[in-house]
Amino acid sequence: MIEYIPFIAVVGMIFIGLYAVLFRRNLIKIVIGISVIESGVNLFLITLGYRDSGVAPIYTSLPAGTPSPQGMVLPVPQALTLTSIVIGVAVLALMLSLVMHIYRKYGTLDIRKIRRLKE
Amino acid sequence: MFTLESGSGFWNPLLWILIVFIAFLLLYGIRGFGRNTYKKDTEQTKAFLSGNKEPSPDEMHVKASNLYWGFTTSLNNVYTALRKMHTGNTSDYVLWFVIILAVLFLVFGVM
Amino acid sequence: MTVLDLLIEHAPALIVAIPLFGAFLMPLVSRVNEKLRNILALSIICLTGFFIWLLATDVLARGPRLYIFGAKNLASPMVRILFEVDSMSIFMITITVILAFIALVYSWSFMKEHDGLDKYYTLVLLLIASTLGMELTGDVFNFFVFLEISCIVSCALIAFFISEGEALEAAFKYIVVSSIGALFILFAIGLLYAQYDALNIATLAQVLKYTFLDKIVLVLLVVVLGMKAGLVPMHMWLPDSYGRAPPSVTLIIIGATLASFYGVLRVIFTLYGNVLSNAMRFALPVNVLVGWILIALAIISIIVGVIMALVQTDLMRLIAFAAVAEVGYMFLAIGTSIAALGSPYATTALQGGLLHLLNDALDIGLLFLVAGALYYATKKRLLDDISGLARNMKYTTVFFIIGLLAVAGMPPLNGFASKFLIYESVYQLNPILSIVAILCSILMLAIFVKVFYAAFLGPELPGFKDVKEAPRSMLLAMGLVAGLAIFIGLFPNIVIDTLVKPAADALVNHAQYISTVIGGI
Amino acid sequence: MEKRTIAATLVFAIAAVFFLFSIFLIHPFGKPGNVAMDDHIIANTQNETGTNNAVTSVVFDYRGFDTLGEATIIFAAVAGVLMIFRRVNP
Amino acid sequence: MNGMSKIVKTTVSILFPFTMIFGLYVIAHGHLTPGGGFQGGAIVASGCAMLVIAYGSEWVFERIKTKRLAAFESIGGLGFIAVALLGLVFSTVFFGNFLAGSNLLFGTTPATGSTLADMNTGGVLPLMNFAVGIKVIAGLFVIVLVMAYASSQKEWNT
Repeated sequence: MIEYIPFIAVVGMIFIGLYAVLFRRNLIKIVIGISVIESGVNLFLITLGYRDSGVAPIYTSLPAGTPSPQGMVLPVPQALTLTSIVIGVAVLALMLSLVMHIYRKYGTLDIRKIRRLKE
Repeated sequence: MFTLESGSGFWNPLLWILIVFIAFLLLYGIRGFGRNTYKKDTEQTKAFLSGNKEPSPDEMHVKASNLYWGFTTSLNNVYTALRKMHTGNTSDYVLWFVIILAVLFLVFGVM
Repeated sequence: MTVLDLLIEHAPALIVAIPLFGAFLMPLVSRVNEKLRNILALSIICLTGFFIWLLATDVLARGPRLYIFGAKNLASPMVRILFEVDSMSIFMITITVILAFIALVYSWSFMKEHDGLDKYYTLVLLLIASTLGMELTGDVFNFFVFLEISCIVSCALIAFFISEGEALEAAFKYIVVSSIGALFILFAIGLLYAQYDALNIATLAQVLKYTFLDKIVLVLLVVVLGMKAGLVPMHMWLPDSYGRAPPSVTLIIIGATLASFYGVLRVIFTLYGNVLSNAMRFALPVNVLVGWILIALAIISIIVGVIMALVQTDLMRLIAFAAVAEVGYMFLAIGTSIAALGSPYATTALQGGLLHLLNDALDIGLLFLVAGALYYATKKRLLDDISGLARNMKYTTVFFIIGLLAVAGMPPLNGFASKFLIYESVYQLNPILSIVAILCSILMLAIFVKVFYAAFLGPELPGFKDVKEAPRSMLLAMGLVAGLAIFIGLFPNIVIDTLVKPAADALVNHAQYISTVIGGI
Repeated sequence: MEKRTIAATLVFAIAAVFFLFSIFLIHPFGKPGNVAMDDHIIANTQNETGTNNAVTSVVFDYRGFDTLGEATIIFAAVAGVLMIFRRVNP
Repeated sequence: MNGMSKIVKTTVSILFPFTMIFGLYVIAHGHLTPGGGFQGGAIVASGCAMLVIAYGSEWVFERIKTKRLAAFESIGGLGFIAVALLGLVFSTVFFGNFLAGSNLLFGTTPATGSTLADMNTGGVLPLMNFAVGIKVIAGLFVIVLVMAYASSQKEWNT
């Protein structure tokens, strides 16, 4: 159980974010919810790549006595997380600017009132 | 070469065009029988609605949403349900996604 | 090694790199001259089309091609990103580039009056590049990256008419729904990576064992990609965004949506190809389960799409609901071919579905172009407000009739050829499904006859006395699509033999997809 | 409670249960099972790419195309934000 | 927004060059130490965001043309894709690392195992880091600036 706690945190974060998207009514809170989901997924990727007592996979001034591949954490999930973080930034920027504009046009941030497009 | 086989039937556009062309010729021939009674610029060609003069175009305009009135009224229950489904609320869009996700999780988890 | 060989060898990378390069160049060029910018965009698409043609001739003749980024040869653990181009990818990128070309020709006069066009052309090129990337890539994470690009870019393009609040609303809905979807895809990729330490589709397909995690991954991928393709009841973003995006962009967004549909095909047929044909649960083969789930969703899509389209008052929204129904037809066909995997009519169903994919893009695209022309001429969106336009817009009327007949599946247009294959094969699986599909197709005809009556026939309203015919470039774009529709309708066999049949074979033959990578080490 | 809240809570709970159940089937934290690809990268980053930093070598060399996509995403976001905040002529 | 108090402005003025230097250091040493183009670019861009907060978005918006920033971003992107295309020319594959092991610029192959930092390694990676760095600095800065300016204006458009 104890070694699954990071994964449980991942699922917790994903579903906290999903809760915000499903049950909150403020657009900003929905955006925050999506951001939290994204952090959860990033945490998931990073968690997958950890090796017990591993160091960063960088050879510059490596601590002496580190076994070469076994003592280092996996590099691929870190690269994927980096990509995913940048994607998150882009999505966040676009969503927030849309929210700003929607507030100008509709005069409200309540998701139940922003539904001129229906049926 | 132009025949589309489906395993149980076939479809040939060229054959179809040929048949339509023959039908058109036949119809054109039949149409020719009625031509001699038609006279231009007489009362015959004027449009009347129930014996009255034709109203102006604005009043004649049947709006698109009034078409198929009978169909939509008879399916009123279906439309009410579907309108209720399309709320336009973003949270509901995500909720439908999660519903399908949960249902398929259940189906695949049990199977 | 001739120059041609060299070009063909690097074509997969260049097909994505050239539009990207053009997109990066666009802000610089549009500071110089506006006409130059339009010409640059068009010529970039033409160049991409040329490379696609080169690649297509080679792949269709000689089988799948690999392109490894950053190395000449494959190495044992698949660390590098691969592009794997088989006939299915060729089929998809051909459709995408045709749609892109038509959209750019159409935008030449349609977008003329608007400002912010340098951003518009940049985003359009990015959307094309990302769609092409999704269709060519052989790496799951790369697929996710391109999916996210297409999501962000589509969102920005949907919001192009920023002075309308509805466009912003549609864009916001689109980005919320698709970014959540994309995050779930990333989670699924994480699960795959955790189990097999690979991101390559072929490697994963070889080692996939259908454990519980793999089931979760399958559900996540199919549901998210199905949502992005517009399956009911996850379709609600689609009418919003199609209805509010500029019609020229809608054409390319249809391409991106079809790329998601291609993702569903790739996941089911290739990634889970081994599992599909071998695994059994409780005496029920997996393919029957997956196939019937898709069929159920597809039938709901067809019915809901058609019924909702009937009562729409906004023309573009109406066409968008028709597009939902058309997506339903495609899913019906592939669901049938999955459920009946191995039987002779499964192949027919798959071919019908793929041909319908092409036809759907053309027909719905044509209708959107016509709707855009009406909007351009009258500045009205609602059907109630327009009437009697056939008097002044003769060519547009003709193109609308072609689109109407094609989308309703009337012979001899292209919609009939694919729907014919779908009806015939679905009938052998279950006659009721086929009858429902035919009835909904008839209803579709009724809907568009109503639109035809409301918009083109009827009395001439006083406001539309001096409505002008659409400009020449828009007519040219519509004419191109209409010509393609008639051509495919008259000679379906040519398209089926050259493009659709190899694509269907490549999809079913997942062993070849895997061995192209694994055997190359 | 509204009907929507009940339905949402129900499906939310089902999805959460399946996610929670699935993560316990992954390898435990800190003990990745299958590491052939990553060990290959760590072992070869210095002689193949000439880089001490394995993460950078993955980001820019082994999976450089992803990074191109990532750069494209920032570019797209900038174009999108500038387009959304453009001035519209009345 | 008219900017914050004098204390904040002075502090930011002092801190800003250091943030810049640190960010550029992270970009330049991306192939040797943790970091790289994205991280360093984000650091520099957050320094610029600090400037926007302290001095007010209008003050910065008047002095820096967003069009020019966007052009810089384009140039960064073009540089990145150009390096990748140079790989196509010199090592016959897209994204080929044609400089690694060539003993030219950044071409030294480091010794295997733990080594000291040597700037002259990494092949095309430092070049890509620089291109991405320029791109991220310009991109994030322009996003922050435009959004801050738009939210400070009463009437932005229409």
